[in-house]
Amino acid sequence: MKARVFVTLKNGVLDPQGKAIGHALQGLGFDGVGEVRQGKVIDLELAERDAAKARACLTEMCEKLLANTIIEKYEIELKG
Amino acid sequence: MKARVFVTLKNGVLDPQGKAIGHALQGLGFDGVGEVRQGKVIDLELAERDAAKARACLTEMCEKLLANTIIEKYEIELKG
Amino acid sequence: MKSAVVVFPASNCDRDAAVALERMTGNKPHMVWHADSAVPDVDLIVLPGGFAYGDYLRCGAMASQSRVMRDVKAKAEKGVAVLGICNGFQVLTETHMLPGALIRNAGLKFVCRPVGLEVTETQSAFTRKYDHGQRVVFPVAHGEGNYFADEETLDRLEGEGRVVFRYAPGDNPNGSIRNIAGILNEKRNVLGLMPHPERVVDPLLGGTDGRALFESLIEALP
Amino acid sequence: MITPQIVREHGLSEEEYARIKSLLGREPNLVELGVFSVMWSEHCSYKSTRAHLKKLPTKGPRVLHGPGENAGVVDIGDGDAVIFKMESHNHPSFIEPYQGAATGVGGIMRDVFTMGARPVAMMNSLRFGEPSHPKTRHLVSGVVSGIGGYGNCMGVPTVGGEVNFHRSYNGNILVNALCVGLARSDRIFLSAAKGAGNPVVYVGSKTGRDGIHGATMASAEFNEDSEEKRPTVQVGDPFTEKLLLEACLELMATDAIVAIQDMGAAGLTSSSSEMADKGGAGIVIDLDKVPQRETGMTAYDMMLSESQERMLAVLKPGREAEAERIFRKWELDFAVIGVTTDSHRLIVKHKGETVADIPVGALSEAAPIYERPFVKREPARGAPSFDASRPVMESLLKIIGAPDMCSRRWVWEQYDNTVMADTAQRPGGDAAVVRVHGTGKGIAVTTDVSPRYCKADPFEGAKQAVAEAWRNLTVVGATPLAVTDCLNFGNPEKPEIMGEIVASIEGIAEACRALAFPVVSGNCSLYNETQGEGILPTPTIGAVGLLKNVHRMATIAFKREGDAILLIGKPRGHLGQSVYLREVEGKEEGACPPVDLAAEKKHGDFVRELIEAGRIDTVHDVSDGGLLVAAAEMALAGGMGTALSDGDIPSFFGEDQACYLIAAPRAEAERIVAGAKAAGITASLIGTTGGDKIAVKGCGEIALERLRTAHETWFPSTMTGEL
Ligand SMILES: Nc1ncnc2c1ncn2[C@@H]1O[C@H](COP(=O)(O)OP(=O)(O)O)[C@@H](O)[C@H]1O
Ligand SMILES: [Mg+2]
Repeated sequence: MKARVFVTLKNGVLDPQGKAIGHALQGLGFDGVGEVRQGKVIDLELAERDAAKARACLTEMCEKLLANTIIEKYEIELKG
Repeated sequence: MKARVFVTLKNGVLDPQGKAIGHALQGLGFDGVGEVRQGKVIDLELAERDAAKARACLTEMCEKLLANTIIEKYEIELKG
Repeated sequence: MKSAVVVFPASNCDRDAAVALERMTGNKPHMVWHADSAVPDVDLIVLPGGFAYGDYLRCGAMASQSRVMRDVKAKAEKGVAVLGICNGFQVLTETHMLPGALIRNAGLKFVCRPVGLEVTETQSAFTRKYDHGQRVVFPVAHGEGNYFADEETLDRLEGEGRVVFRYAPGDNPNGSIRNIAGILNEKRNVLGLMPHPERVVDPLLGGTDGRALFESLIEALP
Repeated sequence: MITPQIVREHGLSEEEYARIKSLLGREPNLVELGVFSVMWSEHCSYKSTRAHLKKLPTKGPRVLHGPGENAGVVDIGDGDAVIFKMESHNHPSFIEPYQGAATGVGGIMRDVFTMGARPVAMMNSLRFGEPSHPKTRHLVSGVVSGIGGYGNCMGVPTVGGEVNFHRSYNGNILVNALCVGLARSDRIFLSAAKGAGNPVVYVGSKTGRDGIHGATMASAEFNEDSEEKRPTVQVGDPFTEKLLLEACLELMATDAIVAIQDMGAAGLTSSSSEMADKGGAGIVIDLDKVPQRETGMTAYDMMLSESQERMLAVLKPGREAEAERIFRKWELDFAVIGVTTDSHRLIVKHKGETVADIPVGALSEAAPIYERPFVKREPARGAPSFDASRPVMESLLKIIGAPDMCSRRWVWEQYDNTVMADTAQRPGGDAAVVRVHGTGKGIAVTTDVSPRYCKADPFEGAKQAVAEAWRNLTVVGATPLAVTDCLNFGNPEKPEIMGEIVASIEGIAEACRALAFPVVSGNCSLYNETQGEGILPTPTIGAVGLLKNVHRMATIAFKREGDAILLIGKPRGHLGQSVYLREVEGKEEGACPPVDLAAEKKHGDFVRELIEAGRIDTVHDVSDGGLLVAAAEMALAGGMGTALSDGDIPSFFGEDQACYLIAAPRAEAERIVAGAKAAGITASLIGTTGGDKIAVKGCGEIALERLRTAHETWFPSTMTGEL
């Protein structure tokens, strides 16, 4: 089973990278760009075939390693 | 309109970060983890309301700045 | 030899490069702001090390879009020598003035230490004063210096004698493919390298192996 | 309505709250309470330590500005000044090691460049829990990459520091960062906002809800979207700080500034009220003008925000446009947010209303000072027993590879230590040296403390920390100039802890006075306790010295085969609290080594004069691990072995103070011995350099490569795989 995990900064946490990207896009003449936030996407291949089990396992991975839950939140997406 | 852009390494490009995450997950006792790849996700707010135009604009942003197409590929997702 | 150093927001080896250039050439280089439209007429343009735009998104990505880079590119096409050191090398690959890309160090960590290099090409304005195969020591200081290009590009670079510096065997600090530390463009007037020659022109700082690079330029670009 | 509950949540006692009411002549509103709570916090007011810190000597012929300014300023001749300070970021680094350490680095840099200095060197003094503790590796990895992530981007070399491990730090790591900057002595910028009618400008990053103090509950009722519990972790943006540095230095090259101060802890509150207080002025701020990162921020949020990379400046009237042009060029926020007044009040307006109106003195001199009760513990005494039959060379191997003694290469290679192209001495020696740019002078920097000594005897241990810092500067050839301290302790409300604090300050004071080594800046970090267990007393000493001629600099590395090795000083074989005892015998016992300050001065001055005269270039002080370890470190650094004369365990591993090892050509060494004798200093020839092993008469030998493997292995192998 393939899975995709999104790790993004919690609301209110400063995102220097996103800020700089937004600035650069404006500089390149892209108008109408509002807030930009940057996060991580982690694609994993799992041996697990049971969706519920996979999700539970991924949640644990996020809590333990993939996300820094003090400043980041995560979303899990299973791709069959 | 909100948009999400995924920027991930092309196949065949070494991903030291993904590899290290895979290792670390194994070290934490997560078995059955196959390949792990890490990419970026960029969330943008756009003033544009027309989906086709927004997509065209995002494609240009990716080509110009958000992705380095020598090593990276991108996907665009519009979120209404 | 007249030279210029481009300053991007959060360049941080701009002064180091200027000091080395002045020490070696006797002339103060022009300091050129990234938002300027043109670089003055010079023989050499240096893109210095640092963290232009914080190295956010990708190292060198935002700097490569700077206004002044259009002129740097145009001047390079006309044959002006361009030297990109560390962050400057990253800017050059992001601008596609040099092939390939610099990705995260294989060890995932920033690495600052002296490294052994081999000068593998002396047919260039940048290295003619070195001996072929000469071992030199330059410091590196980067988190994303892992050179990557596809096999075809690599074969071409090697076939055309465009790999100028390689990490000495066993001393590759970042996982660069084929130990590549510095490469030339096709016209051989643009050099990008991760190690810092400008930090080794003064014996007090632990070596003078970088001098020959500047001496080469002085000889080649009268 | 301010309830007792809200007062408590702001960390204020009932008496303190009563005092606030009497100072204001009324009840404070929530914004005012927030302002008082941060200004009267231990961190900002030094209420437990202020009375004792007065004992520190702070003056000297070279001191231009001592404690009280953002950083200390010392004259180094030719119109140059060195500006430096050390600060802790312990608690944030434990919560989020990368960002905590990174913002610690950013904060101390702002303290230094706000005074007009360009930062030229960084150091960090780190204490972690036991290596085997489940959190330790993660914390080490995060802190080190955070320090590098920020400092490297700033383009300031990180040139040294300390790393130690001890179980007392399991729940309270220490991250102390030191920044050294250089300025012209006639271009120093202070924080006194003198005069009325001057514009107050805000520059740097926008204000967000970062790091708003534990008082989140109380502020929640004002939040429009309080559903997501907001993280109080501050995220650093070194890119913005680098721009801020360059923009500030550019503005400082004009004469537009009256006063300037960074927004550190307690952000806008402390910068505005301190500037007004020091200038004998008042200040009015309009929060609607403050650049904001989020919508719906309250006055409370803005006054207490600890968003990073911001500064407050008071300009001469009419100079706003000129300043704005500079900050816009660097793509930074710039806003005139207020004006100075002659009212001596801090007045804060928001949405057309006055949300705070406080006499500035109430936040500074009227802040509480506590004479907290203290007891001075009896120092540990005695010389512990040891097994005299243990093989010396095996013990050496064990010590050189121990967590506290092995090479810190894994750490310092993650820091750019040569950027700015002035680093004359990189990490790995006794002190780092950076050249004063464009001159032949050098600045030496070190940080030191041996908490195990301080635990055994806070007074003597603190003296030792100062003496070691002074020695580490001396051995590179520098004249020690001044000290910055970072006093890390447990809960001062406990009399024993308060006793440690008092004794440590007195120890520092005595040593600094004897060595003419004034304290010009510093920081206190108290309440480093988890579940009632305090850290070892850790009064970190940061210190700076001056080399008149940076080309006459000594290093620890052996340089020539056949040099004679000289021991300066007379060790008595003091094993109490030694590394030997801990690593080999498994004991943390006995008295810590006593410090004879007169001997320190005499021996150190003798050694320094030899370096300055160009007679010697290879020196190392004897410290952690003792004489044999010092010799082994010199051998490893030089890639050259040594043969040493005989001795016993105490003489090889004792940690006696005021001792130095020197390597010099034999004829020179003999002259030095004679010179020492004439000066009443004990000096003895104890060996020769050369070969590829360490050989000790009667104790066997060990190959340098074996020693090197032991020295270099522990750190990387412990840290592998840690993300
Ligand atoms: N956190 C650190 N960052 C950079 N360098 C460090 C750090 N910790 C230790 N070092 C360096 O390692 C060397 C040995 O440190 P230490 O044993 O504390 O020296 P000393 O005993 O002379 O005070 C020094 O050069 C020091 O600067
Ligand atoms: Mg020392």
